[in-house]
Amino acid sequence: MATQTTPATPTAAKVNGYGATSRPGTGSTSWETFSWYFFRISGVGLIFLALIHVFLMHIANDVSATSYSFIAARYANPFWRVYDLLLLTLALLHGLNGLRIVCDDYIKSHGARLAVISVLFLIALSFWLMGTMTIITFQPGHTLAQTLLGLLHH
Amino acid sequence: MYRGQSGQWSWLFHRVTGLGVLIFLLIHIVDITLIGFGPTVYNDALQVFDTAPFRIFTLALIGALLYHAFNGIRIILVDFWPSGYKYQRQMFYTVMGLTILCTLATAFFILAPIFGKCPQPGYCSAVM
Amino acid sequence: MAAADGTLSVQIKVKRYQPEKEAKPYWQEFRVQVDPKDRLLDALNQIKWEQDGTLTFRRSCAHGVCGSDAMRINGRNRLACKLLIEDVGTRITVEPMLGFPVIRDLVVDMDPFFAKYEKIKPYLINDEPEPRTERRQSPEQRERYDETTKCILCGACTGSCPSVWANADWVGPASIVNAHRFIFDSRDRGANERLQILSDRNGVWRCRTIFNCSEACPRGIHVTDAIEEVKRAIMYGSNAIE
Amino acid sequence: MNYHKFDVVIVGAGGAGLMSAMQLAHNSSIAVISKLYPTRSHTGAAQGGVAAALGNQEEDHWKWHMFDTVKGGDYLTDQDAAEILAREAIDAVYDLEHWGLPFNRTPDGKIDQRRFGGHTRNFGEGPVRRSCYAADRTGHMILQTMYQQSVKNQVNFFNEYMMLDLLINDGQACGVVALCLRDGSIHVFHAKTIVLATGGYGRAWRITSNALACTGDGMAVAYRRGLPLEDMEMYQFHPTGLYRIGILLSEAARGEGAYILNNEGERFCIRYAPTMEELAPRDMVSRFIVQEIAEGRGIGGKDYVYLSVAHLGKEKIDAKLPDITDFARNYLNVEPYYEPIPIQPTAHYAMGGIPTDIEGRVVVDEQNTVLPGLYAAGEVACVSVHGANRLGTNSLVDLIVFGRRAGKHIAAKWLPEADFAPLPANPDGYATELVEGLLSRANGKGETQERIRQELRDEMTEKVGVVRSETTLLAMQQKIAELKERWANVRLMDTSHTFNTELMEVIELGNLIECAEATVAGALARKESRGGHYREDYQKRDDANFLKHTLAYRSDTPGQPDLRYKPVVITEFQPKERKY
Ligand SMILES: Cc1cc2nc3c(=O)[nH]c(=O)nc-3n(C[C@H](O)[C@H](O)[C@H](O)COP(=O)(O)OP(=O)(O)OC[C@H]3O[C@@H](n4cnc5c(N)ncnc54)[C@H](O)[C@@H]3O)c2cc1C
Ligand code: HEM
Ligand code: SF4
Ligand code: F3S
Ligand code: FES
Repeated sequence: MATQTTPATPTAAKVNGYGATSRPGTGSTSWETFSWYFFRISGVGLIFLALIHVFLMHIANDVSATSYSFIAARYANPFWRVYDLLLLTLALLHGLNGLRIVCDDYIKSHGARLAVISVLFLIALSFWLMGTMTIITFQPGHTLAQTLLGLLHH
Repeated sequence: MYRGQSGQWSWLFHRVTGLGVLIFLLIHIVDITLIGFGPTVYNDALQVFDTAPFRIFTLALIGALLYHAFNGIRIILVDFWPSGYKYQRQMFYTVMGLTILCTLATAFFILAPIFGKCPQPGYCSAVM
Repeated sequence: MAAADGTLSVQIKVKRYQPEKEAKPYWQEFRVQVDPKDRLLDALNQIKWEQDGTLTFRRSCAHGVCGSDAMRINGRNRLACKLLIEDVGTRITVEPMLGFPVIRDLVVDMDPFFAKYEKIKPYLINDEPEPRTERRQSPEQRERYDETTKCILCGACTGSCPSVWANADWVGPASIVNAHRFIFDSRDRGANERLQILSDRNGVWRCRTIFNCSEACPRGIHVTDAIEEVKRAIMYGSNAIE
Repeated sequence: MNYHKFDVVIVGAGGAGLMSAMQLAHNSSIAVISKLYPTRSHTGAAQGGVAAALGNQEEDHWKWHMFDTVKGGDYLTDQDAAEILAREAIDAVYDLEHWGLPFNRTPDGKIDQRRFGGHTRNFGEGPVRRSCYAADRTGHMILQTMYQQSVKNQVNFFNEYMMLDLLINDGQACGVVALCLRDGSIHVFHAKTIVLATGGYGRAWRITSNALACTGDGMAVAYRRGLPLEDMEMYQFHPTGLYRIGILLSEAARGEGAYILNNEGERFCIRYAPTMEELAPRDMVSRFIVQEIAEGRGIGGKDYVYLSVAHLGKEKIDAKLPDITDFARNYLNVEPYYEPIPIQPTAHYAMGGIPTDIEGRVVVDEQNTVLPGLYAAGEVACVSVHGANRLGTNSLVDLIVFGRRAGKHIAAKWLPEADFAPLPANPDGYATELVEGLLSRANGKGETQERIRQELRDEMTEKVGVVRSETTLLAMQQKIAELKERWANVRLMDTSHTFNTELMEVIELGNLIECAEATVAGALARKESRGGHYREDYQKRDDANFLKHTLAYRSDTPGQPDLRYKPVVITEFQPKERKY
């Protein structure tokens, strides 16, 4: 910017910028703004989570090796449980949020959109519960039922 | 069909790959849940992934995920890097290049067992 | 095929819609003999004047500054008056823009487009007392929003955007370009109101950086960039604006 | 028939129409009718700038501006109007700035100004920086800014409504009749006040810088209703239109030092105007070009010459003349860095039009009797501030100054005392008959519009172009009588009521013929050369006989309107020979 000489009039003061009160910050709090942000943040997270996951499960090891015992060995380390839980959560939220956007685009009727999006929410919740249960409760040598029963005994 | 250029294609692929990966994710959650039914159920179920069609399917999934991930970075760059929009086309080509490259590399590992080869030491199943 | 006098025989295929005659759109082919340096608009006029007076399209300035004749030419939104025959070839397909209701042939209803434009308060907002002479603005501040002042509201960007086709309620790129023009004007005080409007469901976030808009804009406005700047203004607040 | 009632109906949404709307938006019921969406109006095409003696760059005074306007108009300018133009331009430009117009700026944040042909310091001493501009799209920015303000003020727009008729009853204007293009319906707008702001009629010529919509509708409608048209023979041809298509290459090119060359590569302007060379006034340079072409020195023996900017260097071309290079590249595939640009004079601006007083009120005779309720502003009007030749950048000033004045006068003086005059019986009679008549002739036998259009444009270019003479004008007068008759029997191909643009074009063509009629008659009677009107057979200006305004009234004889004359208002500057 060309160097400004001292403003001669109050109007000239505007040349350099805005009056102190004229343009307050605009941080918007709307849901769509958040959703948009969330895509980016979860996306960045997923690059690491999903790609490392894929690398480990399909390249470093072949699928044929992904047996019960392999999982048991892996889940002996709680780190992988946390890892998988994070991956599951972010991928589900990111992916279903994506599906929500797609529905928002193509479903014209307000009612139908609401219905579909509610269903999506339910799907997200049940799949998340399903996955979480497996990740948290998996105990080598025990079936899910046994583990749950065991939990009840305690 | 509107004759859009790289941007339109990148968006379409991004959407399709995102939805594709999502479907796989849902299936995947179901199949890992099987582990709660004991080793036999799980190991038997997982056998299908070791078949040729499922290996190809897996490769497609990984290709899709790779594209979606790389293009996701491209989108994020366009959003946050003020000059990003100028290079969107070049970035799209880079994304495509990287996707193809990485998918080919992955293909080697994933498809080799179909031909009885086993790049990863020690883990390969004896029978297809 | 160039004729002896240098003219070309050109085939123009037009997607026609004549609501008083036919309920459905249909294709019709015309053949005209034109100079390669004629505009596509000249060729359309020639058809209208010499062959078929019912061929309907809008036009006025004939040199790309009024925004009347945005239409889909060989699959892309362009202004018929900015396109020379020699640059589009001898087989040309012309359709109305997507994403707008069609009134007749190539004429689309622009009212919803202008209604969406009005939604983003496209006028200078500043209640401070007016100085006797001009409000001051440095050349750099002026430059900040120069590009988006070029918009002629032709709708080519909006009609090229898949997000718009999917969702007619979305404000679309043209409105955001015009919001940008004011948000980044140092004299304006309405940025907050506009950013508020643009951060909701039908605001900027529906733009999925598809770039068709930027490629379509006959004024060479980097539409996607303008939209991204508005997104960043919502994210970072006034810092991004200055 | 659909009926609407408003205090004020403004016809035309270009710079002039919207500027008057702005004065009225707050306090009365107004409607703006436009046959185009407002932002499509031709004001958007103006590039150069808008003149106002702000003195931001160097000393300037509105009186100097007034002098330049009078002299530029070859002393046919009404000097009371020129004074107002020059004085009020300043405030009007500030108004635009306050509404947000993005003018280019000086380093200290004021409106930047640049030079333009004919604008001088201290009564002709040298060029002055007077033209306020917004890059190379000043008109576009004016139009956009005013439309934005109209949105803000929630002005009622009737877009794509074409005015067909003007209603006058009890000696007062009381309404207009318009065709809604969308569905072909006829609408009567009953009003206390009508403002005509429908722009020019450049489309009467083949090579023109004007939009296809510039068909003189307002002039023709008024003319048919018995109102006079003033100084129609004063039509400006801009010397540098792109060859064949007429798109304007701004005067800025020559300002920056561009050459005009003939087929021998000669800068022939030097031969005609040794001191001003290419920068002689528009009317003169156009004449030089026509002369060269007539003497066989057009390029390749054809009807064009070259404008060359190559010697200016890429840098200067890019910095100063981006629009010109764009047009040349886009439309002629010429690369101005290396190649000369084919140009020819292009029909550009109507100095004449519907006569008004300095408040924008339409006047109907030599005594300047006002027709109550009717106003006109912009290119459609003749105040007469441009006299026989308009200076560059003075038209935009005309729009904003007289558009504003008309609006203010209506709000402050006219509306408080005005009442609705009753509509005449059968108000839509003429319009309905016109439309239904044309539609009913569809599909029958007979001529379609095209030949008539072409003959009008070609013959006007040939016979009523830059240079005229008794012979050409007489021939054209006959031609017009013939075209009128043929037009009356024209056949449409399109019978539809939905967006029937053929119907619109045929009506426009009829309007162009009316305008051409007044132009030719005025030119034929004016046996002198002055400003834009150059007669081969009377090459000198003749103040003794023709320092007066022509008023053409439509008569029953096609091609031959009744002519009357009224004096020029001279307040300060006595006519002198126009030398630059
Ligand atoms: C290429 C070019 C460049 C120019 N550059 C400059 C310049 O740099 N500086 C300068 O001062 N001047 C310039 N001029 C001249 C100036 O732009 C025009 O004279 C001026 O814009 C006319 O404005 P207006 O408001 O009178 O009419 P317009 O802007 O032509 O508007 C006419 C309006 O009337 C409406 N209308 C017309 N007929 C009807 C009808 N029958 N019913 C309903 N509505 C109707 C139209 O829809 C439109 O809204 C230039 C002109 C051209 C052609
Ligand atoms: C690997 C890293 C990933 C990154 C960097 C990433 C990035 C992104 C980004 C930035 C978007 C927003 C696109 C936009 O706003 O235009 C997005 C959308 C989407 N993502 Fe991902 N994502 C990743 C993984 C995933 C996964 C694992 C899934 C599936 C479960 C997924 C499914 C989707 C879907 C369905 C959309 C919506 C597509 C659309 O709106 O067109 N993404 N992704
Ligand atoms: S941004 Fe460009 S394409 Fe969009 S309306 Fe404006 S001028 Fe037309
Ligand atoms: S095409 Fe559409 S999605 Fe955004 S970048 Fe352009 S507005
Ligand atoms: S006719 Fe004006 S933009 Fe094409």
